[in-house]
Amino acid sequence: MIAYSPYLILLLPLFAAVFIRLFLHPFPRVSTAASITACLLSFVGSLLLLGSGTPTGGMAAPPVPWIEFAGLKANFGLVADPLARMMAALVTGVALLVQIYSVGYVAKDPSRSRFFAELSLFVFSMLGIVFADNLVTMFIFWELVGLSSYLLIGFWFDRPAAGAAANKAFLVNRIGDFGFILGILGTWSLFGTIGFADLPSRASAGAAGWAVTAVGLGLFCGCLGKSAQFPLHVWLPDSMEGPTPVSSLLHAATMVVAGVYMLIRVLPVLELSHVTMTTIAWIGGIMTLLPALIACQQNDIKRILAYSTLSEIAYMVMAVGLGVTGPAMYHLMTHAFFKCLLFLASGSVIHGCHEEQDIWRMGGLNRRMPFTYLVTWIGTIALCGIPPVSGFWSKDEIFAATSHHPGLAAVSMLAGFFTSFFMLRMILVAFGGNPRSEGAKHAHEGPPVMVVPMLVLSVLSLFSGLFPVDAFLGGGHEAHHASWTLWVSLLVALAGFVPAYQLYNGVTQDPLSLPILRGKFYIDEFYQRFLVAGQDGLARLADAFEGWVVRGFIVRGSGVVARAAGQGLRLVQCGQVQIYAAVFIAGALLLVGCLVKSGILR
Amino acid sequence: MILGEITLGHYLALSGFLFVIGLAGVLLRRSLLIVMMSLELLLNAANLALVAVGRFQGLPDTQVAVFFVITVAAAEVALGLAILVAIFRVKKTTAVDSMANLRF
Amino acid sequence: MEQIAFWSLATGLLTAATAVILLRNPVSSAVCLVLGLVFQAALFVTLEANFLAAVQVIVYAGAVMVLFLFVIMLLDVKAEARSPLPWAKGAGVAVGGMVAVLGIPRLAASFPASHKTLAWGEGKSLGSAQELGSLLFTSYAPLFLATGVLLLVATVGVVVLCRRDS
Amino acid sequence: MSLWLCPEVLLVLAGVGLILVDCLAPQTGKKWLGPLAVLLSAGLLLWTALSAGRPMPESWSNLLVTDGLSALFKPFFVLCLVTVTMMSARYRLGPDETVRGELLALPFFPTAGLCLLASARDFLAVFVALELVSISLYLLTAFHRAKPASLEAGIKLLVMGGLSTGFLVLGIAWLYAAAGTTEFSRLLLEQAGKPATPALLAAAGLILTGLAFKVAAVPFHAWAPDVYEGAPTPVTAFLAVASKAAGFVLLLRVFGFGAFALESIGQVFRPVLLTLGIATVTLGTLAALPQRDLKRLLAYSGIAHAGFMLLALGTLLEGGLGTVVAYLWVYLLSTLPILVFLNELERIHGNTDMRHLDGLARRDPGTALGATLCLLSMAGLPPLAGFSVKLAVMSTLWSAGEVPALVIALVMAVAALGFYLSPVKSMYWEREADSIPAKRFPVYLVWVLMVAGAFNLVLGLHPQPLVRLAERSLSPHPVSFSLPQK
Repeated sequence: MIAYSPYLILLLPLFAAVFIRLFLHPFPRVSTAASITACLLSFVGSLLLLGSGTPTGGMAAPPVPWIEFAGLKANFGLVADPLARMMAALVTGVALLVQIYSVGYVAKDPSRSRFFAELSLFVFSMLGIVFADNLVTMFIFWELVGLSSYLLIGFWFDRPAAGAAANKAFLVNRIGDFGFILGILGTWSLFGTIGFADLPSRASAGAAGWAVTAVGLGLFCGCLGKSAQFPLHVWLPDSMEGPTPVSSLLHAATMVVAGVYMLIRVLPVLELSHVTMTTIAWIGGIMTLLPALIACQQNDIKRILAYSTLSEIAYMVMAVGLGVTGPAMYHLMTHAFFKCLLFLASGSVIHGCHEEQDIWRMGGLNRRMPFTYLVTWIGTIALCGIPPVSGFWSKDEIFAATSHHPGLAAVSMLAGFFTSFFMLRMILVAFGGNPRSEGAKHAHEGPPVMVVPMLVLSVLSLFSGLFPVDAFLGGGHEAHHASWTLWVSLLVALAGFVPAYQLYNGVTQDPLSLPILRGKFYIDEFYQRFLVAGQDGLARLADAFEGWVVRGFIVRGSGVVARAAGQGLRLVQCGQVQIYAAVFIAGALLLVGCLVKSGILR
Repeated sequence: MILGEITLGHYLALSGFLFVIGLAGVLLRRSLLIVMMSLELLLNAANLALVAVGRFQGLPDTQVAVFFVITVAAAEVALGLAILVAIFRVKKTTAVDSMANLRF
Repeated sequence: MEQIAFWSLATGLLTAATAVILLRNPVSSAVCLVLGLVFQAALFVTLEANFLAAVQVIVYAGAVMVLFLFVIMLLDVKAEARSPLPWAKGAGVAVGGMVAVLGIPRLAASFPASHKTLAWGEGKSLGSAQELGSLLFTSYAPLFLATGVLLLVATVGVVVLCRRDS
Repeated sequence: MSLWLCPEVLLVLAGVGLILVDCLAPQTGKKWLGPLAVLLSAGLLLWTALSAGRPMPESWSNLLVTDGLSALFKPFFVLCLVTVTMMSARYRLGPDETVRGELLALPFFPTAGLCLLASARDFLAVFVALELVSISLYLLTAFHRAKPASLEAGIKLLVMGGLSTGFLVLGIAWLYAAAGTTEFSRLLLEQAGKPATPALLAAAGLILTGLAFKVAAVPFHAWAPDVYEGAPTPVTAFLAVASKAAGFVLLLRVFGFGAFALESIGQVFRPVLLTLGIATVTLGTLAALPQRDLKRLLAYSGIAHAGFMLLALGTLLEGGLGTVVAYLWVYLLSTLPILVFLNELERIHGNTDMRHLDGLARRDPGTALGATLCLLSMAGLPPLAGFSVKLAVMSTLWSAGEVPALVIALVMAVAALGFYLSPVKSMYWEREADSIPAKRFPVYLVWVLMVAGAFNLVLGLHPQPLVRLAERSLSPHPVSFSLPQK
């Protein structure tokens, strides 16, 4: 009976989504209740599953045969090993809190039913990734997650920016998925399996070589897209156009870490190639620093948090690249709690200030929203890795893993410095000083449904560092704490607060102006200017997609090629039947000529 | 070879030249009527090859094939001319250039 | 004898065909096509396909060409204006002509039986109406039926496309 | 099976019967002609499906064969016919609501031709059946003679079709010259073990030209967009689905396990087919991106799909052949409903420009959802059926070791998303136009689209039936006759 429980946990949110979409659409209150109930049941199920079963055992739900095609066999099976169980509990738990919070956040929106249906669909897709026992199944849910996030980011589809952001997110993810599917096919052909259960044993028998490297990098591409790592990171900050609970759920706690989760699943393949692992570690390392720098000059409260998310995920990616999955999972968990908390707090601020997102138009909120102020501090301390709060423990383990890689240690610790800097900047500007806008003057705390989830999350942020992740995943809890990294990283992180306090305490406008950081290193502009010049931006999906394909794969100037191809086609497809005939005849002659020639040659 | 006995090769070459002339007609003429006559030339070239092959290889089937080709050609011409008449009623011309409104 | 027949008929056929695609006046083109078809029928005779030669003259030269001429008259098509040959087309024709002149004889010679010669009279039995008829109504009966349907479709089609609306 | 029970014969009889009824029925009774035609074709579909595996009359067996492939695709073609008659009954030729009886009756004849094609085992039979189809389609394309675009499309199809017929017949003549026979199994037996001569390859190349024209493979594709756009929409459906599928059935039979399924020929043709496939998928995708007319968009999308199928076919592996069969069914399930939808769209708006879709999701959510499912399936998004078959194409290419082709196919599969999503975007994201037409879509449309969408979804989640279809269609043949399996 318990063996089938993953199916139940997985399908409940789907039922909720379908049911709402088909029957409950006109009744937002019932829809809300249905969605939350489904999520609650899933969460309870996940907790039961978490509690049962052995810590090390690979428990799998009985598979259902799914596809058997030209030698490619895939079962629709679910895996419930400790990793999946932990992740499932995390996803459903955070989703439950976010859904409860959303009740308050979208209380006045007329299309609440659609919102909850889409949230449920998202939870279903995400659980699918978690429980997938092979790469193809995972890929399908991977795409579903892409689709549901597309829907959720574009929830307010009458805002053009939301539509554009949704498109951008979807398109960039497709580029990553392209690499991912290549990686899947490669895995299958190299090791003859796409099941996670067989992968370690097959991979250990496999030989290293360029093919393995290519496959590993292909799989990593999937992670680049979904976890928004360089150079595919551009979608995540834009996706903040969606409702804040969505940002919180998708872009902090669950969807973006799917890439990390996937990397951990395919680690046996990645580990075969030193090049792959080094690439992953370094992309992770650099991505800890880059967004942290950008965040120092952002003014939109959600974008600041979004960039910090990029940085934190990069820590996990780096950890995977260093081969330490325990700390990666550990940080994934703690990050889910404190980042979700920070996002919900920012949502509370935005809600309280009447849809104001610019921190320079806030101010003085520490008196009007003391609870939000408090939980923001808790989240910040956790994020910056100040002991004894959760983030410290998980970050410390990652820093410890870098102790033999001075370069990585340097960039990631520097990132810690800037993280402290921009977080304190955000708090000082948004909460300190005097109100700088009408919205901020009339700010108020949200209703209890919004407060309670934040309370729960702050408790989790404070104490989740105690959860024995390593032990649960079957690894030994090693004592790294004697390492030099502990002290250095802590010192650097604390040092980040000093200049922030110096610069931003009580100011009304930004004393610093660094255009390169404000312009996010001009990466978006780079894409925009060099690769889709002349295109109609992202407004028209077709055009944009052409551009994106170009950007992703055919490096540069291919926009020109695509347009030239269009022009060439226009010349051929001119409506003159005789031109068609000429093309036909030329093709036929070429074909027959080639055939005859190859016939004579042999 | 050229002035010796007439071989299958001669007939096939003749049919090939006829085919090429037909292709040139399809490509070069602006009147749809002549284009259709050129299509007839293509089929005739193929017919010639069929009959010649049948005779030199001793295959009666090729002549049956020619029979079918002639039928098909007749039907094609009839229908093509009917479409041309209908076009002429609308556009008062049968020039190929007038038929370029559907395009990229 | 056979050589003379083949070469003269071949020259006639190719000349007539060239005239079809070169002459400006559609009526002259059609007449040249008739001429070409008759030459081809004569070539069928040199290949001892007498029945097909008759069919060629009756169906093609007779019926199809009359249809062409009829339509030309009906539509009162004028001679095409002489237009200068654009360089691209000219080059295409030149290259195509070269390829054809060089390539076709070689290709024709590459067929397994292409050097085969036959004395007059050896293929006689192949082309008889009797032989053709028996093949057509036995082995190829389904295809014969299908061509019947094809002609039916063509008939209906011509009526549909050309009848006046009531 | 007796001659009179063959689907081909019944189709012809039904067509003749409908023409007679149209001529003889009084003017008031004409409105029943549409339902009658639909009923008749549906009955024929039932019969064709039931009698699919039964052999043809004995005396026909030298030309026509009954095997898994023909048993699977005769119902396919008749299913297309049912849809086409349904669309024809709803197609408006003029401002008044008259239905022309011929438009209902005529599609029966090319369908008979397609059924013959599915069984043909001799190139002469292929030629005659193909011409029956082609000539009927010239007529049907030009059928809407009051519309200049329809006539233009008709004459274009006729000229290009005539050209391809010329190549095909010349190819058959050369095949006689090179091999002495046009019968598939004799060709196989006599040529087995011999090296392929240039003459045989040239003949096969010319025949391939004729077939590539049928499936609109680049560079023999140029007619397709113009003709699809100009032809009456039911005819477009017939061309896009049935006629294209027939081309692939022939390619499968000829290169997969029929006439040219020899290692000596396959070695030469493999790169040729793959090159055709690459060119087709690339051009189809790139050209589709800027299109705004939905029928034209579908034409290029059809070209791109043909490219994917050619790539699968070009591997000449068992898996590739099966993939083509499955792909064709998924293509039918996703493209045909969209064409039914376009037929109704054209009825309301007079054309099929994409802007008519703006805001459709709010006016008519059911229709929009069904159309979206079909479009997404065409785009190859999981978990819809289109994804499974595209994945199968990719995995076939991978196992054949054709990595460059695989990469191009993947890039194009991704790029194709652009044009499949733009109608979806129109429906869900765009503001509605100022003047919303008063006319609504008929109820049946929602059902057609939803059922098709559901099929796409179910077959995507559970593609085993497709696999079984593919296996069964290839079952009695020594697949990949003598090509070594990788």
